[in-house]
This record gives sequence, structure tokens and C-alpha cells, in this order.
Amino acid sequence: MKRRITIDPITRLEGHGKIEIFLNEEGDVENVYLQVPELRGFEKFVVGRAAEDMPVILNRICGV
Amino acid sequence: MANKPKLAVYWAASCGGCEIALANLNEKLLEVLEHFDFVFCPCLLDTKYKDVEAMADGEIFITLFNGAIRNEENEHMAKILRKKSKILIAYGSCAYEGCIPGLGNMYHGDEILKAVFIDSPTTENPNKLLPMTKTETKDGVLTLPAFYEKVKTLSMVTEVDYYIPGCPPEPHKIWEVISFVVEKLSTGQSLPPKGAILGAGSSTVCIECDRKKENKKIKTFKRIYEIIPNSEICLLEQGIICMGIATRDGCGALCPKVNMPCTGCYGPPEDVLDQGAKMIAALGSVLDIGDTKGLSEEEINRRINEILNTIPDLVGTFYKYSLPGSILQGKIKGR
Amino acid sequence: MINKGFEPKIVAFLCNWCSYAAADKAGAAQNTYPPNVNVIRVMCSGRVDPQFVMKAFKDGADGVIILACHLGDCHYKEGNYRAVQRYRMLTRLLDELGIEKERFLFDFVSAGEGDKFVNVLKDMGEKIKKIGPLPKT
Amino acid sequence: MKIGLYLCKCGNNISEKIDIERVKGEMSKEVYVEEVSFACSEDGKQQIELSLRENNIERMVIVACSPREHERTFMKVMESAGLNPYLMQMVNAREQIAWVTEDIERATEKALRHIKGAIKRVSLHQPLEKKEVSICPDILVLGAGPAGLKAALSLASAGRKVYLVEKSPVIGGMPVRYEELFPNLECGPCMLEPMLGEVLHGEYSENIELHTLSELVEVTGFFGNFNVKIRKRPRYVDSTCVGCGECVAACPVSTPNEFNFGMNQRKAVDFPFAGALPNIAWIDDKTCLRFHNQECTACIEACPLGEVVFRFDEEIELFERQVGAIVLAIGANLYDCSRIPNLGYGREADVLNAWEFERMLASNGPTGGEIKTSKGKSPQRIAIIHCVGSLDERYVQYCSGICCSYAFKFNHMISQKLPEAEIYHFYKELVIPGKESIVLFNHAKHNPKAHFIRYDTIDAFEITSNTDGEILLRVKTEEFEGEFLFDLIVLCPAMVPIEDTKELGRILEATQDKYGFFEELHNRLDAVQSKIKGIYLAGTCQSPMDIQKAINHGVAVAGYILSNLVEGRKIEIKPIVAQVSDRCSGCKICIMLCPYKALSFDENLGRTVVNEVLCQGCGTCVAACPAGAAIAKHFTTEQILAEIEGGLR
Repeated sequence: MKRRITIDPITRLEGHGKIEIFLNEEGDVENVYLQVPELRGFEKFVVGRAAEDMPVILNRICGV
Repeated sequence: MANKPKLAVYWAASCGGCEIALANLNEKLLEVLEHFDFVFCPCLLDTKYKDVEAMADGEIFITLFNGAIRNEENEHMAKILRKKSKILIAYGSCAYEGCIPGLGNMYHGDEILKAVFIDSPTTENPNKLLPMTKTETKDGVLTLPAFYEKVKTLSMVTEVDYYIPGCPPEPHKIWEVISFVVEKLSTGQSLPPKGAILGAGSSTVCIECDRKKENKKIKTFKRIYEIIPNSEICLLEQGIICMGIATRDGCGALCPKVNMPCTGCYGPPEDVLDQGAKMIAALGSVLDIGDTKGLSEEEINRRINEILNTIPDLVGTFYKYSLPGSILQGKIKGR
Repeated sequence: MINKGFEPKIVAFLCNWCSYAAADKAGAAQNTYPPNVNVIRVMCSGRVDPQFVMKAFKDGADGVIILACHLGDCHYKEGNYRAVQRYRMLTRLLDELGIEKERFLFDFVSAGEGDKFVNVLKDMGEKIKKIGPLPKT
Repeated sequence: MKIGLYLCKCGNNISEKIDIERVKGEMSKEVYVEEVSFACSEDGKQQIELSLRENNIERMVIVACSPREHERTFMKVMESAGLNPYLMQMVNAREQIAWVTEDIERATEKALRHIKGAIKRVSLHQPLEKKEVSICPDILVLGAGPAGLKAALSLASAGRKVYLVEKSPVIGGMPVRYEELFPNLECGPCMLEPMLGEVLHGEYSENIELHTLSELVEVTGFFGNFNVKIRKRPRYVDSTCVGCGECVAACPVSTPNEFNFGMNQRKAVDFPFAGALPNIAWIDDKTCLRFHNQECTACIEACPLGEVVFRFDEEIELFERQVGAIVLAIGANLYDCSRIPNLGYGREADVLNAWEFERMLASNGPTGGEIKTSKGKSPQRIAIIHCVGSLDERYVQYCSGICCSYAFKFNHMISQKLPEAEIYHFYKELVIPGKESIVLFNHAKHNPKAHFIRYDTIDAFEITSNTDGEILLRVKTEEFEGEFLFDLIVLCPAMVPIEDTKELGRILEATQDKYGFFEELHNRLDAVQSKIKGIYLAGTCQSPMDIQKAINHGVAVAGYILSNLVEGRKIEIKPIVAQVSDRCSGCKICIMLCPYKALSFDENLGRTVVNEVLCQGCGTCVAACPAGAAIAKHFTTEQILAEIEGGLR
């Protein structure tokens, strides 16, 4: 029987992740999708800020 | 064991620094565990969303919610945790006022997606694909939470009981809140009124800063790489924009203590709605444009502008942590 | 974009001694002007907290104006200088936040200048009509 | 909280433009609404008062005319209804809505917006109470020239204690050194001496504590309660001196006499000039031999009273006094003519400024009143240059308004003393204000020896001397070019602030105008009050003026003080002042913003405190306070935000 296993969220790491595992009729893994639902957009909002603010802003990408 | 109140810690749009601040309680964490059962914390425990959803309403005693509301999932979790928790605390600057992710409020949501997935020089995306909330695959439908146009604070999407400011909150302040709550509970006393700010003072960082403060007059603003500041005198008086004057106390003036200006992570002090507005009010009042007697309006404006030109980025400077929680919440869009 | 029927909402902060008196003078002269202005009386233009300006925009104003005594004529000596300095700084911030310069003005109106008061308001109204309403958040 | 909304129809001034029925209809049930025909009339006030009582109203919004017109009226109504007068808000429906809006519907909507704002605001109002502080009725007067003397005398005769502090050893100011005064050639000392006598030993002189050779060095406090510190330099001669002058004759050392601008010598012990008051000798320790390690006793020996009069061990004395008000009457200076080098002043001995010439004309002056050149010659050709430094962007922009008048007095006095002398008036503009100056002008105009030449800029002159000791004056203007030889040139320079203005301004925190004179509160309505409450301005330290105006200033200041600072009456503090909560972090942003110096930092409390006597309630500090710790009573941030929100939403 085909099955779908959802691991949401993936844990004991920094960040947000979700894993979708699709099993085939035999119960073997047929496909796995890793999704990262997280986006904050540092790439965009650092543009135009003062250079000396970069260490202050970018160390908030990951605080772990 | 079973009688201990339950504690949850969740992160929405955040960096995990708030979890680390909690971990920095070190051996005191063991004391926390004496009083509470940790039931949910993706960083540390394997509890899944569905486990949380399965809990009874109000089953969790306290949820420390960190992270801003950047997408649908953040909001969904905020609402779930609200229902499941007796006390929901906006823990850390992101949940309290939007913090660094809130700088995204200067842009449209699609501008951000484009910058990240299409224009970024390290991204290979020839088909210019953008994340979608629903994707049909041969295996089935995959979903992603919708990316919001605007970052919201926790209180914009659900009712919040208390706030703990800071990016991140200082561990000793977190301990203060926890022991305060434990003490109130063990002695049967009532908790502070809803909406209270915990783990911080009501004044500003200056009250914790030992630097010598005199009357202020600013001829020109200095960027931090331009001078090595005197470590005894108020940084603002040396021309460095220190947000300490308009930032709630509680951190112990960490940054000024190491000769760096406060960047404002504890948010505005009590009864101040907008940190940036207050910085404008204060700094705008002490610009030293010399003797104005007999000067024409043009000359006065020229002198004011000359000083203001020395600040490169007002929003990034004054609203680094508080844009979504500020009065205007971000850039007015629509043009 | 033509904004037919769009009547901009303007919040005007008037200082008690000069510009508020000018508004009264315009009244006494029955010098009519569009009624789209909400007047907030403050003792001095120096009392205008940038939070007030932001709050006005937030609550639906399409334009905000601060009217003060002429430089050198402030009833409180220097309050209007402080107000000008803050205004200049706030204009820059509001610009970064997407609020056009036409929407936030500062001007000097003495107690005798009832006509100027009316003209400044009319003029501001016309300019805001051209750029349209401020998008609501 | 029960809010009462009273709608004044103002006859039909308001009701014909604002649909009162619609306003009533849109009010929520919690708001009590009532119409009044003429709210400000006796009937109207009674109606409101009764209604406030009968309906148990706690807050009132009154829709009527401008608060500038009737806010006080309705505050009184509140009081008579037993309510705190500050629990009220006015909507200016007449001047700012009914009279300026054509369309009834839109006027009504505008009124509704303002009413909603007012209702939201008034619910946040706080009851406020007036406070009172007691005062010290004594007064410090700085400067004993005509203005200061008149102020001191007026106050003393009203029974007030006056501390009259004069920097020099002599009282009377400048005019007491002039032989004759314009416009009617009255003798300066004759005119002023009765006043000086009054101060020294008149009916009310016991109310005046005079300190010559003294200066203000420090002041703390505020209107009603200043603490002033005075530094008194020693005179070395006590008040038992009879002023006989025997010591002067005996004194073996001389020095240039500054009271005659160095035109002659005086002794180490001397009187500044003949007839100077107080008539007590004065020893100049910079010159006297005894202060240079020499054993001179010439004066002691010559003195008919002997040693008892002398106080050589006197030292600089510092003392404090409590006063309620301070009068600044420190006078003015003449523009330094040497800053315009082409005029030769300071270089050519026979180019004098007006003060030097006044002393030359004075019978108690260095020449005994004789006009003569530095070589002792009787001058036959004299130039009087008006407008020196005046009306010139580079030097002094203004016209002092008195120079032409005294220049024509000079003309008159010269022609009396030297009937043959030719007098040339070089002027930029002729200014002869007032009802009397014309007499001296006419006299000069009809004087066949007087010549008038107009110049456009002070650069028109080139003044040098020739080998004969004559002064060569070349003048070249657009209309006129010529070369003259003069024996004497008199410059009439602009009146400018005295050097002490700046330092005293610093001590008192009294501001100066763009020219450096003490700045008045209002140039027409309040020229004798400084911008600091309780510090008054009299005479030429405020602006150039003649003696008449300076005397008037003295009286005006006394009048102000007698009505503002009444013995036994407390000073009422208006409730609309700033307040600083203990949330203040001590950043000190606010302190320098206060134009009234009402804010100071309290080291013990660790925060800023407000002096409610000085605070005028402008709210600039409140807007600036980044900690939200400063509060503007009756204009709180929360109240104003509520008014904004109420009017927009």
C-alpha cells in the first residue's frame, strides 16, 4: 500500500524543515522531498543598509 | 513529574538565538526542569506539530514564542500555541516587535522572493521558479506556507499575555522572569496584568550605562569606523548614533560597555510607541547648527541637511529591530 | 492617475500663538477653505512629537502639516527651531518609508497671516490631490 | 465617565453652518448633548453650569468659538459647577469651521471629526491644580547709570530693598560726565546729581544698598528667589572720607586717567573726575606704591582725618544676597573706531571719538572745557563725522538714533566756545527724532560756519596728518570729491553693547540679540523684560537710546517688578508645565533645549527635574524626550494621540 510519511517539523537542528516521504506499494521509499518553509529575505533587506550594520544584521541569520 | 506545568518554546521567523539564550541559563536549566516539563521545542525535542495540535486547550502552561510572523505557518503555529497555552509570551524581539526579519517590511513580498530566488548571484534558477504554496508532483500535492507581504509581530495575529524584549533577551533576565513566575505561582500570588513587559526595565539603556553624560549638541554624526570612541563619555556626545536613549533598559548596557553603540534591540521604553520617531525627536533637537540668529531659512535648512547627510540609513539605523511593531510598520507601499 | 472626488485628509498641528491665531483670523475674515483639515492645537510647534505625525498618517491622513511662528518670533523663543530640525530629519525618514514630501509640510504662519494660512492649506490639498491618497496599511 | 457635549449656536453663527441635529444624532448614548444659544452670555453660562450639575457631568466638550476667545470663560463655568477646569476641551466650531466652510454638510462633518477627537481627548484629561511659591521682594540692580538709578530709586521709594551694584568707583553712568546734554543743553551733572543724591542720602536711600567697584559673579535660582553672589573690589578708603582731595594733591604717582579716556593723568588715590559721586577717594592698587612694596604714607599724612580713613588691608569681598528680580542696566559702549583704519583713529592724536570730545567739552574734563588740539592749538576747522560704523553691513547695521542729536549739540557748543571755527558735518543719513532735537539741528543749519556734506560709505574718507600737525581729510563720494585740512576731527560712532554683556549674559543665561545687546522678550510689547523670567532690562544694554528713554526704562522696569513681584503675594504657577517621571534615564537631551532653563539634572535623584516657576509649558522637552519620561501636562502624548485618532477614525 502506498504511504506518505510527513515529518513536520524536523527537529534538533537550527531552522525549519519538513520532510515528505512517499512509500510505494511494497513499503519502500519511492521519493523524498525536503522542504524548507522558512524565508526571511536577508538577501534583499541588507541592500542599502550601512556596511557597519552587516555584522549586527547578518549574525541574526543564525543565532545557534 | 506529571504534575509539573508544561513549558513550550517555539520559533517562528527567527534565528534560534533566543533558544541559545535559554540554553545559556546553563546549570539553571536544571532548575527550570525542576519546575516545568518541557513539552515542545523543535530545537531540542522531537515533538511534532501534530503532537501539539493533539494537546488539550490550555494544556501548556507557558509558551515562550520567539520569531516574527513572516508566513502562514508562523501565524498558524501562533494561533495553535495560543489555544494550547495558558500564558503566551512574545519572547525576544522578533515576536515582540518584528526585529531583523522586519526589515523586510521595506519591500514587497515579491521583491524579496525575486531577490532570493532569481537575482541572487549564488542561485542557479534558469527557469526563474519561485516557491509556491501548492505543487503537484507525481507522488502527490506538496504544500508550503504562503510568504506574507508583511512581517507581523505576534500580537498582530493573536492575543499575547506578556512580552520579553531583547535580541536575544539576556539570560539573567530570562531567569528573572522564570523565577518570578515560579515564585508567584508557588506563593499563589497573581501574575502581572496582561500586556506587561517582563525581563526588562521601563526606562532606557542610559540608566544602565556608566558613561559620563552631559548636555548634548551634535555637529556631525560619526560612523563607528570613523573614530575610536572615548570609553568614558556618552557615545552620542561623540557623534555616534547610540540608540540607548530610546531603547528599553534590561540588557545592562552590553554594547556601550564594550565601546559599541546600542542598536536598540530591547525596543522602545514604556509608553513610547515608536523608537525611530523618538530618535528623530531627540536627535533632531540637538543638532548643532551654530548660532541661528539672523540666518535665513535656506541657510538653516542647509546646515541641518549637512548634518543629516552624515547618517546613511535612517530606517536601518532606527528600526533595526522594531519596524513591524512601529507606528507605520514599514514602507508604505502602493506606488 | 486622476483622483476624482478624492478629498485628501489633512492633519494640521498649529501652535497656539501664531498659526492657530492665524486660523482664527482667517475665520474672522470668513476666508473659506476646504474643510478637509483636522486642526490639533499645541502650545508650540516644538511640542509636535514625530510620533504624532506618524500616528496621523497611520490613522488615515493623506497629509500632515506643522505650522509654526516665523523663525525668531517663537513665543517660546526657540521651539520652532527645534521643530524645523526635527521636521527636516523626519521628512527624510518618511521619504524612506514611502511617504512623499508633498504629504508632510512645515511652514511659518504668523498670527496676522490669515490669508497665508488658507493658501498654504489649499495649496497642500491641491498637491496631494495630484499624487492621490496615501495607501492604507 | 459621563461626558457632556454643549453645542453653542452662537446666535446663528454656528448653527447656520453646522447641522446640530445631525451632530446630536451621531453622538453615542454615553455622551450627554445640550444646545446653548449663546454659551458665553450670562444666561448661557448659567445654563451650562446648571446642566453640568444636574446631569452629573464629569467632563465637558464645548463646541463654540476659539479657545483663544473663551477657554477661560468656560473653565470658570466648570469651576462654578464644582469641576476641575482642566476637565474640559473646546471645539473651535466658529472661527475654524462655521466661518470658513461654505457647505453645511461638509462643515457638519468637519465639526463631527473635531468633536470625536475632543471627546476622545477629554476622557484622558487629568484634573490640574495651580501651585504657589513664596518670593523674596528684594531687587538687584546692576549698573548705576541713569536707567539703573531710576529703577533703584523708584523701587526704593515704593519701600523695596534694592542692591545697587556698580562696576566702577563712581555712579551716574556716562551722562554725568557730559557738560551739556541734548536737546536743551542742560548740564549733565546738574541734571543727574539730584538723583545721585537721592540714592546716596535721600529719603529712601536706606532702602538702597550701594556697592561700587562690584560685579555679579554667580546666580542661582529663578524668578522670585534668586541667590546672587557679588564680588566687591576694595576701595581702600572708607565712607568717612570727606572728599576734600588733600590726599590727591599729596600722592606722588600718576597714571593715565581712564575716566577721561587717557587724555590726562590721575593719581593713585583720586576721584574719577571732579564732582564724582560717591565723594569718596579711591585708591587704585595697580598704581599705588604701597601695593608695590614701597612704604609711601603721603596720602595718610595729607588726610585731615588721618589714618582711620584708609583701609589698606581691605581685600576682595564676596557676598551673597537673596533677590526676587534682577535689573540689568549695564549700559553700552561706542564702536571702536580704530577698526575702520582709514579714519586714523588711534593713529592721529586729533581724531577723537564722541566720548573723548564730550570730556574735552566738560569743565571738569582734562582740558577744563577748552577745545584744543593735541599741540595745544585752538582749532579753527573741525570735522564732525556722523554714522561712523553705522548703517554698514560690515560694521554695525543699525542707526543708533542719538548721534546726530549730539553732533548738533557739538556744533552748538563749538560755535559758542570758538565762534570763528568752521564746522563740517559729514553724514550718511540725518536722524533727529523726537519733538525737541530739531532746535539744535536748526541752529546748526542756520550756523553760517556749519557745512554739510553727505557721504555714502565710510570708505569715502582717507584721514592722514601732514607735517604741520594738521589733519588731511580726503573725501570721495559719488557726488562729491574734496580735500580738507582740519585741526580736529570728531567721530560719532555707533552705540554697541558693552563687553560685559556677554559674560553677564552667560552668568544669567540671558540671551543676546544678533547685535549683542540683551535680547528683550518682545521688541514692542516687552522691551524691558529679558527672555529669562525675573531678569529685566533697562537702558542701553537693551538697545541704543537716549537718556530720556533710559530713564523711562528704569521706571518701566520698576513698574513691572512692583506688579510682578509683590511682597507677600505668592507667585502662581500655571498648571500647564512639564513634568519628568522617574522613568528618566538621565540622558540630558532635554536640558539644553529649555529656553527658560527650567530643566536641570538632580544628581541625587539621578534624573532631570522641572522648575515649575520657570517652565512655560511649551512642551519642546516632552517632544524630544526619547524615554517618554517627560510629560506635558494637559498636552500629554496620550491626549494628543487620542485627539488625532478620534478625528481620523
